[in-house]
Amino acid sequence: MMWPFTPAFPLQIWPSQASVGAREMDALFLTELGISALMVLLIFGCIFFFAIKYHRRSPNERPRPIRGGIMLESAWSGIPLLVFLVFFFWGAKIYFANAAPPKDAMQIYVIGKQWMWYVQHPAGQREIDELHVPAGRDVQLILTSQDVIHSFFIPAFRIKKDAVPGMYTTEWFRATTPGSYHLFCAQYCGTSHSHMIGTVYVMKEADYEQWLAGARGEPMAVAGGKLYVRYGCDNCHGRICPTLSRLYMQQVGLADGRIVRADDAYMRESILDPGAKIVAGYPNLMPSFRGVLSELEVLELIAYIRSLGTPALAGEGAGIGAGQGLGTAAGIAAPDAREQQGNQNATPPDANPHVTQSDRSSEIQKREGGEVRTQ
Amino acid sequence: MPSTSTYYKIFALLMILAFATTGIAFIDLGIFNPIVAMLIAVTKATLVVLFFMHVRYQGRLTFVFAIAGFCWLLILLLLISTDYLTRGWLPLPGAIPPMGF
Amino acid sequence: MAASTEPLVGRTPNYLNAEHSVKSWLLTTDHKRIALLYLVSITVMFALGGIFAMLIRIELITPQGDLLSSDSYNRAFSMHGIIMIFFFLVPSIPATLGNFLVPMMVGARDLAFPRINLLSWYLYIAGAAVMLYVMVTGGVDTGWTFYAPFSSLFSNGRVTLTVVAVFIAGFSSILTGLNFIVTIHTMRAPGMTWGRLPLFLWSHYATAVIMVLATPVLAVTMMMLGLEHVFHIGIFDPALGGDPILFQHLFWFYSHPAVYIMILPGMGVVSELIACFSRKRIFGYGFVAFASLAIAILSFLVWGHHMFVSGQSAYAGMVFSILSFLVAVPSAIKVFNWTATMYKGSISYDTPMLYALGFIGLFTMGGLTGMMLATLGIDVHVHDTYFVIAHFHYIMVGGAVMAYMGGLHYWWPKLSGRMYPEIWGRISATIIFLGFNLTFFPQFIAGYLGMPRRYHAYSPEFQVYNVLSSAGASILAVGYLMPLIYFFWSMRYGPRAPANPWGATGLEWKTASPPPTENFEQPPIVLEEAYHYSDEEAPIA
Amino acid sequence: MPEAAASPIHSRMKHQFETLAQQHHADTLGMWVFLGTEVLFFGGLITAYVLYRTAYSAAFAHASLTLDIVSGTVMTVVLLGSSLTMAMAVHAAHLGHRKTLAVFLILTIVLGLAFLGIKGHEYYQKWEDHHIPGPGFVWDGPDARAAQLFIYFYFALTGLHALHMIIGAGIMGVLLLQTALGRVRTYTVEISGLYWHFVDIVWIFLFPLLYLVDRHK
Repeated sequence: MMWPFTPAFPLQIWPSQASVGAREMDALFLTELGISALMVLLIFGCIFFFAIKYHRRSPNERPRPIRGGIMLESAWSGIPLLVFLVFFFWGAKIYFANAAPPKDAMQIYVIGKQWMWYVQHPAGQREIDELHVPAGRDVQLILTSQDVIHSFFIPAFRIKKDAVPGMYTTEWFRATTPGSYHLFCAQYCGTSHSHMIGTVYVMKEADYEQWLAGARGEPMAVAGGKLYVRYGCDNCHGRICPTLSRLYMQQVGLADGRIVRADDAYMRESILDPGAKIVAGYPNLMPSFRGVLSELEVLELIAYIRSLGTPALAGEGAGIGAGQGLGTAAGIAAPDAREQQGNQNATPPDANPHVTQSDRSSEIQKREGGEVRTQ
Repeated sequence: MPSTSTYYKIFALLMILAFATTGIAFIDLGIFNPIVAMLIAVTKATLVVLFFMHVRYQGRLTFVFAIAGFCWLLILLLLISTDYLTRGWLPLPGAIPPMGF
Repeated sequence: MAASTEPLVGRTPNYLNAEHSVKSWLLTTDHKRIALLYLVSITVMFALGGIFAMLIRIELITPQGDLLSSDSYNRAFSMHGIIMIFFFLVPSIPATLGNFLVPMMVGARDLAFPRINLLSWYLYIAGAAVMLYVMVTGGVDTGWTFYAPFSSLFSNGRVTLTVVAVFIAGFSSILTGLNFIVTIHTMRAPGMTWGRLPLFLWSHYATAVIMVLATPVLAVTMMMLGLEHVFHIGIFDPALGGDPILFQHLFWFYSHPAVYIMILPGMGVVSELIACFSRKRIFGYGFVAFASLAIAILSFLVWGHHMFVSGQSAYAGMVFSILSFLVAVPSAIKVFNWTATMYKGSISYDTPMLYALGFIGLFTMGGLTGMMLATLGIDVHVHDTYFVIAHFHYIMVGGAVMAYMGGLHYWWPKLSGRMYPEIWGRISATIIFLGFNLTFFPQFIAGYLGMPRRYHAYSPEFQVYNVLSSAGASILAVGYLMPLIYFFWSMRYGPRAPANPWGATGLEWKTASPPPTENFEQPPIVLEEAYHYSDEEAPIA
Repeated sequence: MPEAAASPIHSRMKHQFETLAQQHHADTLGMWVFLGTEVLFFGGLITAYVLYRTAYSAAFAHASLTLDIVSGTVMTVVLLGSSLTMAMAVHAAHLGHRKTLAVFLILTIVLGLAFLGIKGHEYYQKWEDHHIPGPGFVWDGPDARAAQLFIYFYFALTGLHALHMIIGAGIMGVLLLQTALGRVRTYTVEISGLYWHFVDIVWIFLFPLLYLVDRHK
């Protein structure tokens, strides 16, 4: 009988380090490992030493009790606490760097589905259980799930993020070393959870360009434009419903007086639950597309709306109605007047990154988006 | 033990507060509507706990046990809102969950 | 019990021989008998959970997943988790040793509510029966964490009944906690002030607080989940506007404190063992006592560290991370004080002490890896990998189960009136320690390499560590079987135990082994502090 | 009063206690600990409700308007009244006035049942209006999904509360029986009273949370 155990030598004891973040995390981990090893040695050493040195020699021994000293107690609570604080700040620094992707990162959409990873590049390339990325560039993944919670885990990059149904989460990395790496689903998701795995290919820039050229597919904005026509969205939008032109990242005044930013989450909600946030001055006419559109189609529609442009004069004041409290009248209700009114309000502090970022992505997609509109 | 007249007085107070809470709900106080409603509810609950449930007439231990549950509920509410209140804070293009507020 | 104390066929009347009918056991309100009922039932559940663990370990010897189907594997680890957590670890020390000892240590005849104590056991049995029914009718595949929307809308296992079982078992745990709190508050013997309470009682008090205040949240969450599973209407389904992450918040609001329900009683046991076998008062008694309460309170503030990659806000992650570091401080205080207690002690290596020393070492390792998991940046990588599995097994098995075994050996003479064979005890303690480390240490490495948990098939480079782990698990199983055998043996053939075989302090040792039904011949009066092994006093350290 | 000479009915001391005072202390404390558990039992659900209400404030406000504020207020008054009668019953038990105790127990039960009756009528209205969460849910407002969540919480919270009311009424019934048989014990009444007041307090919070979300609109 064949013994199925064929260990891979040399034995792997450390995961490959293939991203900038991986190096930073390993440094922190090694530090904590070192301190922990010292602590374990100290405790085990004391136990062994005391156990031998103070071994009971006669059954009638009565050692004198020692009351604890406040100094000693403070020392061994205070010193660990200080060490912990250092670890906390160090860890938080890495975590926040991890949580906020650079503004100019290239974006790739990932949809988890029992039991596969569907990867969609904005320019149209589609992959299943594979992810091709260039080395040396920041890549942001935008994750969602079609059914249950999954988790997109690339050990070589030391990143992991849950893909949660009904919301978009994100993670990013800058791969350093070309090669192929594991991709796992880390959140238990049912029967074939352990088969929801794949490969991440980190490629040299030139190879990546070649791959891009070879992989076929329709750009997301184009696909979204087709959906837009197929579902008859153009019958109403721009006529009796708010226009979608230059809507992306616009401040929108709602019927109930609130003001929201037309980001991806807002668009997703407005497609699936149109009644949830109604634009001021418009009737609640739109049917829900929940169950009609797949997660991918929603993303494509959002990509299409992005390709229709972001607010003009974005740098100075993207927000119409923002900060007005009663911003309904000046909001999206009067889109044609937007350019003139655009700079009347201060920009919200966090508006700029969005605008810059989405300007870039709309640049990529402008060509194809334009074609769709003329169909 | 309180006398019966104390009970009647407390009951009258509770009645006033009950009608007050309904009445105030029809006045537009903006964000203060739920706050006022909750303050009145806490007042009513305190009256019931102190007088009807005799906490006022018992030792400190009973008092601690009476409020422990509410304190723990506050922990739950407070820490859970650290998530929901801050979900939209980080400017993440395309990654803002719908449940944040 | 006013009647004669005359020897009855060479034996004094005690709680074991007071009555013999089945009814006298099943309807007993004697806390000692209920403790034994619990002991038998949780041992059965431990064995069941262990069988599932062995299935998992055998499956994982090869990477291909060729022994069990994916679905069976998922059911195996789910049943292992649910049975071990809700039906073994949560009731383990409190419901057996705690039930037996809390009244005796405070110097009372029974718990404050003996009938509620019996009800708690029946609730446990009802929950366990439902769980067994689930097991024989196909099992459940949600994992013990029941994450929505998988468990509520997608799972094909018996979710509803499992949720009912956990709900019922939760109430059993609440009633135990309620009984402990009231007993420790109101039934202490004259002279038993809070400052004289054995640390076992301090830690059980802290445990009871968690049981009473955390478990109801689990109960209501399970209820919501069950309703959502049955009617497909609920509050966690994103398609209906719900937030699946809310389930995780509510679930961990119970389940993180629940970790301390499992470990705090173990800390109490270890405090007793270290003091007894070093013949010394616990170093920094007050600090250890208050560390228990601090852990109980802080444990409620840290649940979000299970959710660093879940989509929870990064700011919430920061709050939960720093609070998690804070809860590590009282645990560290305990470890240092136990170690310091041994300094200039009179140390003997009886079996319970071996378990206690093993506990300190393994708990230290579990705690330090917990510190790594509380670090935001590191958790992102190791979350949901075998690193986490190894970490919590170091706490749960290396901590809680080691303490449970140590406590069982220490108080076995009191429970049964017989001594176990000391040499076999030491051998099995050593085997368990070695087997445990061989089982779980390789999982740290596999986890850091990136092997995700709950994987039925895995990548071949992890195989070395899985083979080591499975080998260790079989050694561990032998280690656990040995006490089972010699405890049974000792009930009939073991030498009779004196009232105080270890020369320990504490009220439970001042009465006969096994104790009479009323615990004490005379209501005890306490005149000295806990762990009063010597009248002399050394200068303050 | 004809029964002025009566004395409080003492509990039989259970074997595990040394004194009656110790037993009473333990019983009272036990009930308070149990109520602490109950606070978090409702608390988990209320937390979820508060979060969703903040997330879907407009829809929840709208859905809340479909609840009948008159019946809500009446229920509050009825329940507060039952708290008063309960307090009076405990008072009578301490004085050993058996007849007064019986009368107040009956009043408490009647008020409790009245509350449940109104609640039942509300549920029936919801059934008539097809406001039952599930496939048959009909909603003419803008955000049916969030409205359904609100109605779900309405049923979950008030249903759980009504369950506690039914248990409470059952306990009162047993007490009444014991009073009639002359076997009622003062501390049993006192502790049952704590439970009854607690159920009342839950409603004190549920009423503004559910019925008064945004009435002024």
